[in-house]
Formats: sequence, C-alpha cells, structure tokens
Amino acid sequence: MFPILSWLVFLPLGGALVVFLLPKKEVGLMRGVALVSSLAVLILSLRLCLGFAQGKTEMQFVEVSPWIPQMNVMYFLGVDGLSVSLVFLTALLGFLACAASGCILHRQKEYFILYQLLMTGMMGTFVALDFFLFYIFWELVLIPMYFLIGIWGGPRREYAAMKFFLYTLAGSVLMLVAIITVYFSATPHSFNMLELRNVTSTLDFPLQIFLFLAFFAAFAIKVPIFPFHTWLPDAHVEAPTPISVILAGVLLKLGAYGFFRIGFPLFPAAAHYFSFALAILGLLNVLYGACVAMAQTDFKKMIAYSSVSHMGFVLLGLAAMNATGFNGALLEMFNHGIITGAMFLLVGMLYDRAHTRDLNQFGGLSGPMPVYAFYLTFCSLASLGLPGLNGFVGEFLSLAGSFASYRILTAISALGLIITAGYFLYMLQRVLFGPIATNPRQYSDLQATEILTLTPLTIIMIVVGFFPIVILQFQETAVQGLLKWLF
Amino acid sequence: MVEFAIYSIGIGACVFAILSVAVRDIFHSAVWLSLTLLCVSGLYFSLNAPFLGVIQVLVYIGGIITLFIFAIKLTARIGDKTIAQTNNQVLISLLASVVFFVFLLSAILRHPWGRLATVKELPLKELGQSLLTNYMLPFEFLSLILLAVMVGAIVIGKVKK
Amino acid sequence: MIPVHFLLEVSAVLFCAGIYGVLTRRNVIGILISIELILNAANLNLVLFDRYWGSTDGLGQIFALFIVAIAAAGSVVGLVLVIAIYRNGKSIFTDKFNLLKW
Amino acid sequence: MVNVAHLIPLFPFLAFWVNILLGKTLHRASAWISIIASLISMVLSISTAQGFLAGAGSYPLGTWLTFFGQPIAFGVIVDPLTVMMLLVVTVVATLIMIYSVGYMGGDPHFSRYFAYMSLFTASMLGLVLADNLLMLYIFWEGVGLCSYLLIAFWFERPAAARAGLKAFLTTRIGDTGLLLGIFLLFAATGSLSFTDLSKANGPEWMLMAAALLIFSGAVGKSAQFPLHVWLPDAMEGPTAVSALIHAATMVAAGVYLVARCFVLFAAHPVCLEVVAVMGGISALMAASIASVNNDIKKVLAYSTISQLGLMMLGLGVGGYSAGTFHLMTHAFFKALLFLCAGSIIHGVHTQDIRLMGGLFYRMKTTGITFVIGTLAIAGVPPLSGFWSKDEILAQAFGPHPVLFITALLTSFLTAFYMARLMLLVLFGKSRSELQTHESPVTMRFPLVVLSFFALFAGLLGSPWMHHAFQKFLAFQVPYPSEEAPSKFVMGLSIGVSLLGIGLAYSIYILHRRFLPEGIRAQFGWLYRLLMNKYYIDEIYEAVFVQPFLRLCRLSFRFDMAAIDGVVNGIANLVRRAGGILRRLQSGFVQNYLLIQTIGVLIVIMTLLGKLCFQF
Repeated sequence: MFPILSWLVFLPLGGALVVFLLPKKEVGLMRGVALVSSLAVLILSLRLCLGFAQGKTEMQFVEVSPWIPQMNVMYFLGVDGLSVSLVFLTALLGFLACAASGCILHRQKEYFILYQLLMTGMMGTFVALDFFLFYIFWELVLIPMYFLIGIWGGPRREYAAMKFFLYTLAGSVLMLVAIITVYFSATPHSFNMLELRNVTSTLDFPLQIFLFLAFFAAFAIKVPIFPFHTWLPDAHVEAPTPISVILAGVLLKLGAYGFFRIGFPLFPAAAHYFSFALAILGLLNVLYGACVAMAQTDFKKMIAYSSVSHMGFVLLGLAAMNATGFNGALLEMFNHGIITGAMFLLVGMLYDRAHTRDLNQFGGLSGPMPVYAFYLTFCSLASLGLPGLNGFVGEFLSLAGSFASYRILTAISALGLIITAGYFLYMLQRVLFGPIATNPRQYSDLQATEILTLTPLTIIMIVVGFFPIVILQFQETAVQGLLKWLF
Repeated sequence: MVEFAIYSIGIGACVFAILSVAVRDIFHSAVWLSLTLLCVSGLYFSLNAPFLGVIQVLVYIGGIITLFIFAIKLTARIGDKTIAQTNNQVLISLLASVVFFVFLLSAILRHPWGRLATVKELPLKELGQSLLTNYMLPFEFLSLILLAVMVGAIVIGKVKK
Repeated sequence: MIPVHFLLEVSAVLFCAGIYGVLTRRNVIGILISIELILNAANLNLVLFDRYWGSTDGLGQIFALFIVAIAAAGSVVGLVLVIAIYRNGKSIFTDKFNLLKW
Repeated sequence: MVNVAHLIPLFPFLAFWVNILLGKTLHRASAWISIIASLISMVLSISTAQGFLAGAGSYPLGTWLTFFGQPIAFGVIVDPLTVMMLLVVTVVATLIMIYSVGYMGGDPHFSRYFAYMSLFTASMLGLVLADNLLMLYIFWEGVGLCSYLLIAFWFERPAAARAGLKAFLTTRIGDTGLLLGIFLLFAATGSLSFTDLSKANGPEWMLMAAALLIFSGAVGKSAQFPLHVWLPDAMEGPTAVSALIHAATMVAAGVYLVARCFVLFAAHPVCLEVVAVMGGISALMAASIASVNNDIKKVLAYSTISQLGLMMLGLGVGGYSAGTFHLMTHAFFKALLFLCAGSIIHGVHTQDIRLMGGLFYRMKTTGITFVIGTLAIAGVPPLSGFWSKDEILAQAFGPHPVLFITALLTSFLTAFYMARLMLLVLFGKSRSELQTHESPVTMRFPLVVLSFFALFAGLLGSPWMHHAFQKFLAFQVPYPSEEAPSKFVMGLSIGVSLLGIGLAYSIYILHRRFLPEGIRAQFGWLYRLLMNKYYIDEIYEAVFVQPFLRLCRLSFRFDMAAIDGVVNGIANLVRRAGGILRRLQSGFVQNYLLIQTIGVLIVIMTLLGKLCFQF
C-alpha cells in the first residue's frame, strides 16, 4: 500500500533538503521547490480525503512499524475523522501561505527550509498516533516557528518569538511529564495513543486529574485558552504574513486537536469532571477575546484577539460533551483556520501597500480597492458568523451543543456573537468606509496572484457554509465513536 | 653540618617563596622565584637526588625563569606603582592559605617521621633505564606533549599579518 | 640526618604561598610564578618520599622529572598566551579578560 | 404539478453573482439582469400561488445538517402567508428595481447596487419560503447583511457607514435572541419545523421563553421598541433601498416571523400580550416622534416603526389575519410613499420638509401618488390602509381597551403627521428657491403601479369582498376566528383619521405655521422631547455603548497590564533571579579558584575532621 501519510509528513522535509542543497542566490528556484512540494502535499491530502472511508471509527491509512523496540516506541501514523479535515486544512494553508511568501525579502533559503520543516512538524502532529512520535512532532513545530518569527518578523520579533517559544515549551514540558507517567502506567510500557486509553481510563481519579491537567497545560497554551493567551497577539502581530496564517490557521488547532485526540479519550473521568470548567473558560475566551479585539487599533492584533474569541467557541463545543458540540468544535476549528488564514492574508496585503496596520489611518478603501473590499467584507462576514458562510455553521453547532448542556452560560456567550459583529463591522467601517484618508494612489487593487490565493479560501467558505456536510461527513463517525467511549 | 645546611636552605626556600608572592613588582617576584627554585634544587642535592637538582637548575632557572623575565619585559608597564598588583580577595586568600597551611602542618606533625639517616644515591644509569623501560609510555607521551606545546606556542605567539 | 618533617613543612609553605599567589595576583605572569611554586612543593614531596620509602626504580624522581617537563611546557604555553593576549588587549590583568563574560 | 417554489430565490441569487462578478463589463445592463431575475421570480411566485390554490403545498428539498440526531431539512413551505409574502416581495422588489434605474442613474457603483438588491430579494424570498426556523434564521441574517450593505452603500459618507453598523448591530442583538430562542425551542420540542409548531409540547416555561426570544428577533428586525433606533438612521441609504428594505419587506419580516410562529405565541397568552404591548409602545412612540420631525425620510421611517408596531399590536391581540393584512397593505403604500419621497428628493435635492412646499403643481405624478399614499396610510376609506387598520382596531376593541386606545391614538397621529408631511411638501407656497423637475418615466411608472395597489389592495379584505383575504389567510390555519369590524369601530377609525388630517390642515395650511406659538410655548418640553426622539439614542449611547467601549478598553488594558504583566513578571522574576545568581559567576578565574580552595578545605575537613588539628 502506498504510505500516503509518510509522504504527507516527509515530503516537505524532502523539499527542505532540496532547498538546503540549492545555492543561496536561486531564490526563485527555492520558491518553486517549496511550492511544488506543498502543492504535492495538498494533492496528496485531497487524495487522502477522497480515499477516506467515512463510516469507520477506527484509524485509516495506518502505518505501523517498530522504531525503538527497547522502549516500545512505534512509528505509528494514522488518520480518523478527527484529524482528516485538519490534515487537509494544514495542506491547504501550507500551500497558500507558501504562495504568499513573496513578502520574504531576505534569507529566503533559511526561510523555505524552516517553513517546510514546520510543515512536516504540523502534519506529523496531526497524524502521529504514538506519543513519542507525537511529542517529537509537537516540538518540531516549535523550533522552526521560533526562527520564522524571530528572523522575519516585525520590530519586536525577538520578544515575540522568545515569548512564544518559552510559553509553549513550558506547556509541552508538562505534557512530557504526563506522557512519561502514562508510558510507565501501562504494562508493558507503551506509547500507543489508542491503546493507552484502556489503561489511563482505569487509573486513580486523582492521577487522572493530574495527567489531564498536565496535558491541559500544553493544549491550553496552544489553543490558547484565557488566561494563557498573551503570547498569541504578540506572535501574530510580529510574525510575517504567511507565518501568521500558519500560526492562526494551523497551530491553534494543535491544541484543540490535542483535547480531542488525547485529553478527552485518555481521561474520560477527568474530562467529565472538568467539562464545566472548560465551558466557563470557553465563555471567557469568547467574551474577553471579543472585548479586547474591540479595543484594538492594530489590524493584526484585532484579528489575533478575534482568534482567541473564536477558539472560545471551539472550547464551548468541546465542553458540551455531545455530538453536536463536538461536531461544531471540529468544524469551527476547520472554519477558523480557513477564515483567519484569509484574514491574515488580507491584512498582509494591506500592509504591503500601506506599511501600517493602524486601523485609524485607513478609510474609504472601497473606492480605490473594490476587489479588496469585497474579499475583506466577505471574510469578515464569514468570521462574524453570517449564515450561508462557514463561520456560522461551526459557531451554531458549538453553541447549540453547549446550549444543550449549559443553558445560561451559552446564552451569555452568545453575546460574543454581537460583539464579534461589532468589532468586525467597526473594522470594516474604519478601513473601507468613510472618506478616503490618505493618498489613494498608493492603494492599488489586488493583483491576480493575490486574488488566486484568496479565492480558494472564499470558495471553501461558501461551500462549507451551504453544505457543511462536506466537512461534517468526515467527523460524524469519529465523534460518535469518541462519545461512545466517553459515556 | 649537613643538617644545618638543610635547615638554612629550607628556611631560605620558605622566605624566598613568600617574598616571591608578596612583592608587588613582578620582576622582583620572578627573581625571588629563581632563588626559591635554587634552594629547592639544593634540597634535592641534600636528598641525594643530584640529577633532579641539576635538572631543576637547568630547566627552571635556566629556561623557565628566563622565559618569565622575557615575558615580563615584553608586557611592559609592569612597574607602574599606580596599578594594583593584587585583586580584592587578598585577605580571604591569605586566610584560606594559612588555614590550609595549618591543616597541612597538623597532618605532618601527627606522624612520627623520624629522620632519614643515610640516603643511598640512585645511580643515574638506573634512573635512565627505568625511564626507558618501565616508564617508557609516559615518557613518549611527554615528548609528544612537548612537541604539541612547541607547535602551539609558535602558532599562538605568531604575529598575525 | 635529614629532618623529614622539616622538609615536609617547607613543602607546605611553598604550596600555601603558591596558593596565595594564584588567588591574589592580578598579573597573569604572577599567577604562573605561583603555579611554579606549587609544582615545586609537590616535586619536593615526591623526591622526599621517594627517598624516605627507598624506592628501587626512582619512581618519585621520575614523577618529579615529568612534572618539571610538564611545568615547563605549561609555562611556555601560558606565557605565549599572555603575550598573545597582551598584544590584543594591552593588559595582562586577569580582571580585564572579560570578553566572554555574559 | 411541478414544484417551482424553491426556484424563486434562485434567479435573484444568480443575478447577484452575475452583477458582482461582471459588474464592470455589464454596467448599465446589470439593472436589467436584476429586474429580469425578479420578474422571473414574480412569475414563479404567481405560478406558486396558482399551484397553491390548486392544492399544492409544502415540500422538502433535502437535509442540510444533522442536529442532535435530527436531520434539519431544507424545505419549502407553501401556505397562504408565504404566498402572500412572495407576491408582495416580488412585486414590490421588481417595481423598486425599475424605479432604481432612474433613481441610481448616475451612481458610479450602479451594478453593485443592483447586485445587492438582487441578493436582498433572494434572501427575502428564501426567508419567506423557509420551512424551519434555522433556515429562516439563515436568510434572516442574509437580509440583515443586505440591509447593512445597502445602508452603507454610499460608503464615503461617514454617517452612512455608521448607520449601517448601527443597523447591523442593533438587529444582531435581536437575532442573537432569536438564535437562543431556536436553541430553546429545539431543546423543548426537538423540532424546528414550522409545521411541527402547532403540536409543540414541552415544558411550559421553555416554550414561553422560546417564544419571547423569537419575538426579540422580530423586535430587532421590525425596529420595535427598544431596538428601533437603527431604522431612522438607516435612512442614510438610497431612498429606493429604504422603500424596499426598510419599509416594505425586510422590516416586515419581524411581523412575518411572529405570524409564522403564531401558534407558539397563541398558546401562551402572556407572550401575545408582550407582543401587543411592545407593538403598542412602538406604535405610539414612533407616531409621536414622526409628528414633529422635519426630515421627509425620517418621518416615513418613524411612520414605518409605528405601523409595524400596529401590526404587532394586531397580532398580539389575536388578529393573525389582521396583522398580516396590514403587513400587506403597508408594504404597498409605504413603498409608494418612500418612492415618492425619493422622487421628491431626486427633484429638489433636500430632505428637509421646511424647505419644500407647493411641489404638487410641479411634480404632478409624484404629487398625485403621494396624496394617494398618504390617504391610504391615514386610513381614509376606501383606500387600502383603512381596511387593514380597521381589522386591527376591531380586534383590539373588545378585550383590550388600553391597547385599543393606543391603536386609536396611533391612527390619529398617523393621519396627523402624514397629512402634515403631505401638506408641507406638496401644498402651500414654495418656501425656498429649489429647482425642481419631475422624475424620469422609470421612476414614475412604479409610482403609478404602487398607487394602484395602495388604492385597491385593501379591498381584498373588505366586507365588500366578504373578507376574502382573511379567509384566504385563515385557510387551513387553526387560529381563533377574528372579529369582523363593527360599524362603531369603523366610524371611530374614520373619525380619528379625518380629525388628524383636519388638524394638520388647520395648523399647516390655514395658519401657515409649523406650530402655533401658544402650543409650542406651552408644550415646549414635549416638543423638545419628541424632537430628540425621547433621548433614546443618547440614553443608549450613555448606558450601553460608551460603558461597553470603556469595558473593552479596560479589558485590553487589563490584558496588557495584568495578564501579560503576570507572564512578563514571571519571566522577569526568572531573569532577575538569574541576575542575582550569576553574581556567583564572577567570570574571574581566581575567584573560582578561591571558592574551589575553600571547597577543598571544607571537603577535607569534613572527611578528615577527626584527624584535623590534633597536634
């Protein structure tokens, strides 16, 4: 059988090696290699989605072979309904962000090497089913990201990169402790994520709680859950555009995915115990993120805080502990990746023209940039949850799921919908409407390549908005399986 | 007579050693060191180890001290009175070394050493033989080290263009 | 008649004087001088005990011989370093060599 | 019989994409694409209506998503209410699009305008065709979006951008309530389909709360008190937009929603009462504000709020067909009035009625149709407004004396302010040197057609036609039978209408003043209160908006200072601890050696402690 997952994971690594061997001057060639490899990954991921059998709960495309037999470490890859859409999301955003990497103007060679390394890490995290492997990929995401922010970022890049790195590392160290504990709790010692749940769910309740919290620390920082979110605005703002796209589109999903793959199935008792706390955190994320986003004058920072707010809906769906909530959370993860990816691309395009992100300095861009205005409005509407676009479906299902479990809390968090609409429309008003603030000539409208990077995302927004079943069909069975295990 | 000589040479070595670490002029210090080494060499002779005594004089006083003096002269401005020659841990160092000395002294005095009456001289031939038989390997290593030091010294000391 | 404890005491004095010098001298050459004192203290002990226990193959003396050679090598390298440093930094005071300090 | 109902929204939707994507090349032709699309929709609606009369009904289309194991279906509901709404929406939309060809003639974003209009038409048609609450919600937000885009259509005007934002946000507050209502309803009954509403059974309080939350959506959309503030501001948009969205169709969606869920409300009298009271408050409040306002469009906007309140009141007192009937007639005559206003603004380039006057003689068609519209809304028989309003009054008359008086007072004020508007604009002497001209034929044609409807649409529900409309609406609907208007109520209604018109005539034509000095002096505070719209905008600004923005800024500062402060504080703590600890690492060899020496001493002493110092 064709080892499609290994190809998905290691193709970018191969691309990185090729770029490594190229001479420093061949920037165009490097971009070409990176684009081709990420396009190949995208095609492979499409192939994966098409070949995915939807009715099955168990892992598919499994690749198992012993790796370090002394420690019972396996090279174990596989996808199920929880991860397949995220693999596709990673491949898609990876390709688009790569296409948008034209704004990187120095040290391109290192950039493309690190970028593809990052791709490998992200893909690997989503498909690894062995804790050892998972942890390696999890950390592998971190290091290229550190350099990508720290070298090609904005004025405060060192601070942001360091903060991101240390913050995330602090979480993953706790996760490492938990992984080791889990490893030794099984006889024979095992890193197998799928089989360990039979062991961990029978552990003492306090130990389960402790382990859940240790994993929670790692995932909560990645999601990010209030109050562990402050690395996010800094990292997002300072990162270059394509990296912001990846950061918001994929990296945040790692945390939420961790809850689905590890936190909940491995520690069902703890998951039940903490579900209400998670819901409260979700509520805080939604409202607090939205409120802070409302107060922003920096375009990118606003989008960053809107991510905090939107990930709150994921948490709410997660905390709902029912099929609708889980489906909503998974869908919202996918949607948020698509929408926020597009938003960051749009911010980057504006920044390339205006060299500022201060919302108060724009105005009336509908006039000189109608196409840009269309896309910005479109993505904002998707983000604020306009029905007919994808953002709505995810939020709707998440809220509906959590409403079934926590009535009042969900009703309060629905206020987030209003505030979200508020800050997005306020942003639109400041950027697109009103009299034209500065010299309109510097605002040339979008070029064909930019439109080409945005169009796939907008098409997905419409398609998923009208036919959410396109994504939901992948998750349905896996969610049912997870729920059956949890109850 | 011999005993008196040993005592006086030993006391001399002590005094010179103390002087060599106590004076502020580094050149004087080197001179006091050479005297100390000379005394130690005398002690070797008194211990019936003339070969070592000769080596001591040749290598130390003839070689190393000369090198020291060269280095001192090359690095100039040594005699400047305004520059402190000791760092700020004089007192505690003094205390530490005195305590160390007391400790050593107590250890030495606890043992009834007695006196070494007649010391048979080890013939130089035997010394050379054991050096080239039993201690062949360290000897060869030593030569290797000396070679490395030579090359290293030249490389480090070379004025870069 | 050789007073063993006296020679041991002399050795101890040399050693402690050397320790003091190493700890207090700012001048690198001064430190090297003090190191020579320490090595000599050791040598003296080695030779003394070689005689005292009456070794047959002169191990103590050979040991001392090696030490002399190593000390010579060490001081050569040390002094060359001192000169190289002096050439670069115009100082041979230890507290001025802080290029690598945080 | 082919089911074509689901195709009705399709054509305007396609027109939207054609116009938005090919707008540059199409330019003028985009108007005709939109018009043809909505004409097709109109034809399809008529055929659906015929189909319905021939016995066709609702039908499902497919599953959209699964929701707690329940498939949520895309489906089309075809019942009297929908058929009526379809006809009203397509007719009014088509007419207004034709009107817009002239009205938006010189606009640089001509094709975008028609794209939005088409999108709106599609969403509105989808809204009335939706057979479950979730689908309705989707299109509900869709029309809200179009409203936003069209209000802010002239984006260079800051006021327009602000108004759009305000409209979207205010309605969104209601919409969020609606969403929660949907959740609650689903939690209670396990179904979202409208057809299941009549057999909805669940915990009493949940159904009631759901009904009230759904009503909150209607309050937002129909600009009822306390969420009415967006509608007057929405007049910043093009007038044709105001006519279509903010008078005839979208704002009526709230009333439609209440009518659609009428069983749910009817099952809980408290809910109905809330609906009626809110409607009554809105009706009276808006009517009183409209009586003093001097902006032609704002007067009409407040009039819309007032009339919608009246519809809500009608529904709230149990008059299902009364409220719906008024919804239909109102759509026609209010659209007509807005289009007339648009025509006048087009001609005189001002909205201030104090500067107009005597326009009747210079804009004949507009003038005549305006008069017809005014008489219709004022409730002069036999024009359409009279019949529908009468129904509402009749419903309220018996059991709800307070609401009846409210409605009556509203009718009086309506007649008064509409007459005031008409008299000040059309009659008397011109009060300024305005250049006026009659509008082009594309603008006049819709006026004539709409005035025809305003004249005769009401007859459908009149006793002369044996309340055919009401019977049609009540067809298959298990609602309580409604009172037919008695002679007394009719007389009263005619009386207050004529009184209002007469009062306006006497004040504004006979005395030729805006208000008699004496009255103005005596009721100065009232006048100021009304001019400032009861200070509701200011109150909201001070109570909700500003504190909220302050909260946002505060939470951002909290984020920067407290949370990030803790994070950076921990980092700094570690760094500072390192700073202290690194002093141990002086970097001086001799320092290390000293410590080493001391360490060696300590080690030796501890190891050989007993041996030490024993001389």
